[in-house]
Amino acid sequence: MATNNYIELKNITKTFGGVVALKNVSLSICKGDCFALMGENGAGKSTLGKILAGIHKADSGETIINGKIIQINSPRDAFNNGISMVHQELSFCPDLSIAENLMLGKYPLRWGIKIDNEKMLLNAEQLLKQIELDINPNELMKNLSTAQNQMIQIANAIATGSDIIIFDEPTSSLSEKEVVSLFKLIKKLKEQNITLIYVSHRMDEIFEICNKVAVLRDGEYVDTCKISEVTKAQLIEKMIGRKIEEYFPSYLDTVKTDVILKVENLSSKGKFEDISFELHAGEILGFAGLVGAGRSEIAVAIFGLDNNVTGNVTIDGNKLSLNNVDNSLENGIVLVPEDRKLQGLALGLSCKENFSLPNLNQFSKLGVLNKGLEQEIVNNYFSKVSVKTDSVDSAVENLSGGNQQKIVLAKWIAHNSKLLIVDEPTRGIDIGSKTAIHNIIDELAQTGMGIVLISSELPEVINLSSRIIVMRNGKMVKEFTRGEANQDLLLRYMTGNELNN
Amino acid sequence: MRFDFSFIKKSRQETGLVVVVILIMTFLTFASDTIFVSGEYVNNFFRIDNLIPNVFTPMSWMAIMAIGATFVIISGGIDISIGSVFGISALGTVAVLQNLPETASAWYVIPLAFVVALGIGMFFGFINGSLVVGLKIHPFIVTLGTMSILRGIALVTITEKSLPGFGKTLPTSFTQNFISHEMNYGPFAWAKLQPIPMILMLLFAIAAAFYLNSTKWGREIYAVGGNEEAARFSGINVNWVKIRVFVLNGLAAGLAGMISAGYYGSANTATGEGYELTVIAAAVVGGASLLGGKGTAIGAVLGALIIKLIENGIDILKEIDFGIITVYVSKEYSKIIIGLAIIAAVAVDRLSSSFKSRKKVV
Amino acid sequence: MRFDFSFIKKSRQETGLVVVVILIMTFLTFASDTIFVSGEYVNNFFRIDNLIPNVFTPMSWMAIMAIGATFVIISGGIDISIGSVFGISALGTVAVLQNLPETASAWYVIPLAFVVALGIGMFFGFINGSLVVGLKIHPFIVTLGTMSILRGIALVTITEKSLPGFGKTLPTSFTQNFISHEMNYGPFAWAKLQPIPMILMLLFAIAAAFYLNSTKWGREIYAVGGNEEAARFSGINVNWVKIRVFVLNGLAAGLAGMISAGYYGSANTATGEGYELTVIAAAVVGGASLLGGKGTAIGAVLGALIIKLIENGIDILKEIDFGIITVYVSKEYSKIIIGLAIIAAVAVDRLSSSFKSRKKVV
Amino acid sequence: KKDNKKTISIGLIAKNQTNPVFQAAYTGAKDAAIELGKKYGVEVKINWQTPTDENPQKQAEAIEQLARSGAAGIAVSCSDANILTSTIDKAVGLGSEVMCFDSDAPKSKRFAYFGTDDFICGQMVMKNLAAQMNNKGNIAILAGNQSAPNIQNRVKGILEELKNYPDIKLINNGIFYHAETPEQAAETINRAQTLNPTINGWACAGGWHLFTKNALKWDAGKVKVVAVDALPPELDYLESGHVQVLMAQNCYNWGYKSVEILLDRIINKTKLDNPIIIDQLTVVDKNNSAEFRKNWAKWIGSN
Ligand SMILES: Nc1ncnc2c1ncn2[C@@H]1O[C@H](COP(=O)(O)OP(=O)(O)OP(=O)(O)O)[C@@H](O)[C@H]1O
Ligand SMILES: Nc1ncnc2c1ncn2[C@@H]1O[C@H](COP(=O)(O)OP(=O)(O)OP(=O)(O)O)[C@@H](O)[C@H]1O
Ligand SMILES: [Mg+2]
Ligand SMILES: [Mg+2]
Repeated sequence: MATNNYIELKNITKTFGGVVALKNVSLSICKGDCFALMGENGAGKSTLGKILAGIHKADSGETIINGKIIQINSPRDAFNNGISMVHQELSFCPDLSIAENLMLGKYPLRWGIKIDNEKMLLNAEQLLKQIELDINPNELMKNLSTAQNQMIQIANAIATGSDIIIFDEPTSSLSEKEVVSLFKLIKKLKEQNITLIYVSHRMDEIFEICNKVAVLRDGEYVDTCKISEVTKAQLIEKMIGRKIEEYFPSYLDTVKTDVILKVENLSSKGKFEDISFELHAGEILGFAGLVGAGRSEIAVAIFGLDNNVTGNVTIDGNKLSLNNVDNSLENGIVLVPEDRKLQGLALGLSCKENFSLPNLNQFSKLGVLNKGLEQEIVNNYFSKVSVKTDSVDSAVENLSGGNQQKIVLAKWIAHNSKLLIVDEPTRGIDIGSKTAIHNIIDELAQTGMGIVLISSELPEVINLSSRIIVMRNGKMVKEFTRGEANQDLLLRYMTGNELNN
Repeated sequence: MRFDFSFIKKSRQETGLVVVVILIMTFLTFASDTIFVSGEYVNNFFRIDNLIPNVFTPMSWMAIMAIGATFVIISGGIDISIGSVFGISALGTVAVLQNLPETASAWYVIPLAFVVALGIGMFFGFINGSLVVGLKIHPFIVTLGTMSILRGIALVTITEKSLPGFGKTLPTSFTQNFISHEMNYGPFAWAKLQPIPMILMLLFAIAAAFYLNSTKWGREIYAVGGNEEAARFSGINVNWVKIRVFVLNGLAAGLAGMISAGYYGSANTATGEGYELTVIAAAVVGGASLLGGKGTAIGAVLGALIIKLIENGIDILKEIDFGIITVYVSKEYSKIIIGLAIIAAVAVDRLSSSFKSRKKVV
Repeated sequence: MRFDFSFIKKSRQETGLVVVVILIMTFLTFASDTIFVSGEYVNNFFRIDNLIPNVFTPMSWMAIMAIGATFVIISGGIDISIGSVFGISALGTVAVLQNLPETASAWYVIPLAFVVALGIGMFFGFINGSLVVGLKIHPFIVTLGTMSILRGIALVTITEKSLPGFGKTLPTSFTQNFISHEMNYGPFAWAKLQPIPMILMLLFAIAAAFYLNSTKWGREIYAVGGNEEAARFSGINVNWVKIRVFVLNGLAAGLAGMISAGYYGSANTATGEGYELTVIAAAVVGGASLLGGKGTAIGAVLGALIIKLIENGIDILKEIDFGIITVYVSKEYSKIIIGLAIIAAVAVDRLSSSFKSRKKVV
Repeated sequence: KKDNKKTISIGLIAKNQTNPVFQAAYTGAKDAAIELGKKYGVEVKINWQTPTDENPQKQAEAIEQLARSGAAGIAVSCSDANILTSTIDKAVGLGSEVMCFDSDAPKSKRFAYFGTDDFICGQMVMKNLAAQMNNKGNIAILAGNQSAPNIQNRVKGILEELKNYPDIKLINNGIFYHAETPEQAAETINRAQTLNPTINGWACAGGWHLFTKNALKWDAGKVKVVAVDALPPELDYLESGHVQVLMAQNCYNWGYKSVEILLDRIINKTKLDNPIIIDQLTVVDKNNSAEFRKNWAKWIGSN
């Protein structure tokens, strides 16, 4: 049996300053496995991957590949040992072309110095074909959408011809269409007997493509199971150490009351066109669509940060002046933005400062802050959404993703709003936190707030929303009620295949 | 649970700076000679008639400007035109006040001085900020341009190159009776101290610290520097915050220019040349991060103090006897020592903060 | 399909700069007088004996330094010590060569000059880079410190303040026969052109353009400036790239210092003071972005050319007749004009690139 | 270690540390300290507090620092008289004897000034240039830093004297400023000459451009040049014929005489009838340049 083990990690420990990210973790992976790693936010999955990929160096422990102890001190060492990684955080050079980004650090050379541009393009084209992405490799990276970025990242990892590829939440910014291509690709890789380590919070995926799963909890190894021998509920229990009653809260069909938001003919050139819909108090309106369908742009436009937008937005009977955040905020419109690290939080500032940012007026008089009151409000809301932090004064960057997201939610909930727009509220968030956030959204709806929910996770949209609008290429294509919607139907409208079948 | 500890955490860095100040002062006290002045043997460094006139007073305008620079730096910007703004405010103040009779009333003169100096500073700060925001150009470039433009304006408009012009002088209610007022009474009458610049600096520092720490406008500056996009998505008018920090920086440079003008009773077209770099150095030594989001007013004052103490040390020390070896310090070494000090100060800060373990809460 | 269009895209910006150069030159040609020299009527601006000696030659060292600065800026850094590095390299070159006999052989003198000047430049570049990488301090601060330190070292070591020292002179094989060689033959013998600085600049620009565009070392610089994290994840040794750009920048400043020393046959402790800002301005006008990831060697040369043309223009224009009004241009306005030009150049670039619609590929 | 000789501390503050003329002054002061110290039987200490870059505020700080640490005498070359006046008065109030050299602060309570009269210097530049040009032709003025009052005074002297020569014209817009580094000065004068080929005489308020070698890119003698100061590199131009006349200031004496005047005041309590002691300029041309050059061996050669 032991001879079967292709990758063996023994007693890996890794600390960052005072934080123990991995504690004595040992794992064995066989050649050709598609090996899932699961665990809550901050469990240490990415850290483990990064140690294999040479980005972090373990404090202690050994890595054995194919029976040999190897030292991985840099990403280059990892390449040389046939290991590459698809990173969770997208990272590219925006002003360089796709081809160059794909060849970064491994340029084909002519005469040993000059970069062979032709070969670079050729290689890039082949890679793009492999991942089924039809783009000109000369295009600059900054012109790509998030999903395309993610696909390039995947291409980048397979470009090295590695024997071991680590995927760290590759689907968190992909929509169903790309996920399908990715899975096709993974199947191909499996056929080539390439060993895959697959990190994801999405249960269904794990069950679809992986054959084994290991669970980490708080940096410690918990267990490895064969996928065929485990259930979702068991896995969740291993991950969080307790049972979760229900995955999604049961939605209470509140009676429709007054219209709280009315959007008429909202358009923004190149982003979306002719959007009209209504939202009632206490209702959760879901927006489904492929990545790039224009959902986030609508949210941003309603929030008042789009300077090209035209049309009419009425909130609670008042006409909103467009492209004017102040006016939106005054009218009780708030937005939990899509990208928590870019748009949601200033990572270097404290939890409290981040929380207070849109709420400064609540505890200031003539501009002067009442810090005691601020502390009270912060504590109040942090306990309401159960943010876990030892002090509200520690920098948000020290918090796990789930807790960071809760702070973004908290800061907007505190802002006394009538309309809450949440964009990808649970992206990259573990199941425990996810359930908590779903509960919060649901409770808010019950208090009579109107909620717009944008999510690329179809189960999330379907289970939380009372109505669902499907978008494609910047246009509304279909509206479903809660009863009508199912994953298959939505997907067909999203991809434009509604007439087939 | 409810007590606000943020104060202590924020001031941890300032505590470090205070320790550095104390170390430098102790060193200078031991390293400097005992000299014989006004009939007494005293330590050449540690005596009130060295510290106040040679350290605290001339650091006043530098510290005020460093506070201004800190505003901009916290917001994630940089302003290298402050030397020129300082110069043109000082010139403007003198240009206006020199036309008043020498005996003009303080009630008229002093408010006028403030209005002119702060007005000029804020005006050019506003120009800087508007260009940064309006043209979306990196503030380094914008202020590189305005630095040159403002100096050019001073050269073109002030044909005498140095003010007050021939046969003119500033009202004494502004100079001798205000900014350069000499304390020839009280216990230190013999030392003829001129405390006003120092007092103005302290008042400004307190106001700035309050503004940054305890008002919503201050918080907004940290937010914009911490993450501009997140600030925008929190409904903050980022452009306006950016303009505001430049205006405040201009105000600081204007105030500093006015104090300098009053203290020296004059200004010229070269006044403030090269100050931008010293001022930024003071702000950075005081803990401001050029990446934005970090910095304090008190830190800026301490940064300026450290630089001034080093300069004073170079002036005072001729030779330092280390027991085994004796080092001769010449004024020529000042650039080397100050350069080393800037790097060392920031390096120490960097190292000490990387020792403070990063805590993570799950 | 397979043709590499990236070249055209990259040079789009340079095309813009060339257009600006042509516009300025056309304007100056029309705005300047016709004058009578050496028996002929010629355009005061557009003639070889103005353009080469007053524009291209004195822009040589500035352009070389701007290319060096561009390396650092592309990588996302900044270096404000280059003026000092330039000065100390020039001083070092003169300090070494002045001890050789005036008639020393070129085979010995010229290699020695290169070794000394480039060696000094690269050494201090390496120090800068190592401090930035090793202490993780913002390059602005590090080089603010070394700027002061290097100037101090020059002041302390060169007691004469100006070299060559008393009674000494540089070997003619370095000066008259190399850097300041006068072309008193050929079709332009009458103009006594001194083309060597210009030729060295062109060679350096070509080498730098090749390095940046077509070698992996060059592309690594763009990658580090574009996204440091991505570069690191791709196996690029980011620290080494950062040290490398500072070394290259030092090399450029050293080469520029050597050329200046050879051209003027001397150097002094003030040589290069304040150059850092002009050089950074040239790099930025040439399209380098202080946010990193953008910039080209040819752009830097064009940026330097634009600044030098404006300086030349200020001396040429006395009055510009716009038909309706006549504007009198006084040299006193030069600082204002140059400041405006810097901001305008970058603003035009910014606006023009925001007009090029952002394409998004779906 | 120390004998019981009385120590007199004298502060010397020049404009900057980069210009060799001030190094010569420093040498002069140190020489005077030794020679005159012996004569008076005291130990004279020279405290060199010159800022590295030109900056009147820094000079003011240095004056105050010296005065407050018991300097008996202070000699200063003022970068800006206006700014230094109040500080000089303060130092006098604190009991130091203060004098100016090279650049005066006439409204202050300094008891003496030793140096060139810049206005007269400018006039002499123009007078010599006119003689070289046979009283006719077109001239331009190289004027250095617009903010430096002594340089601008020389420019005024030049312009005043120019009125006496009706056949000499200042070209239109003919005052050329530049940053005071040798390379910038050289670049400026060459550019100006190319663009204004009618210029056949240059009245230079300083000599920065001549601190470099081969700075003047035209044939020797084609354009007449008169400049101020006679540093060794400047003398080369006299010999090559590019420059006709240099107005030499005795910068070694700035230091030497200042110490002498200060000691006389401190020890002998001498009161001056006229506080202004004008140092006569030496007119240096081809004929006496070799001789003048010898001075420099003493002024900066020894160190
Ligand atoms: N560069 C770093 N510096 C400090 N702490 C870090 C760093 N990287 C990770 N950590 C900490 O190590 C622990 C493990 O983090 P890791 O990113 O591996 O979690 P994860 O399981 O991938 O979580 P997620 O599901 O949110 O991606 C966390 O507590 C995290 O804060
Ligand atoms: N800054 C921009 N400038 C121009 N067009 C943009 C910009 N950002 C987005 N777009 C366009 O707007 C469209 C909608 O993008 P949006 O991000 O809103 O989609 P989405 O449905 O929210 O998907 P995602 O899941 O990626 O957020 C895209 O087609 C994109 O090309
Ligand atoms: Mg992770
Ligand atoms: Mg979106």
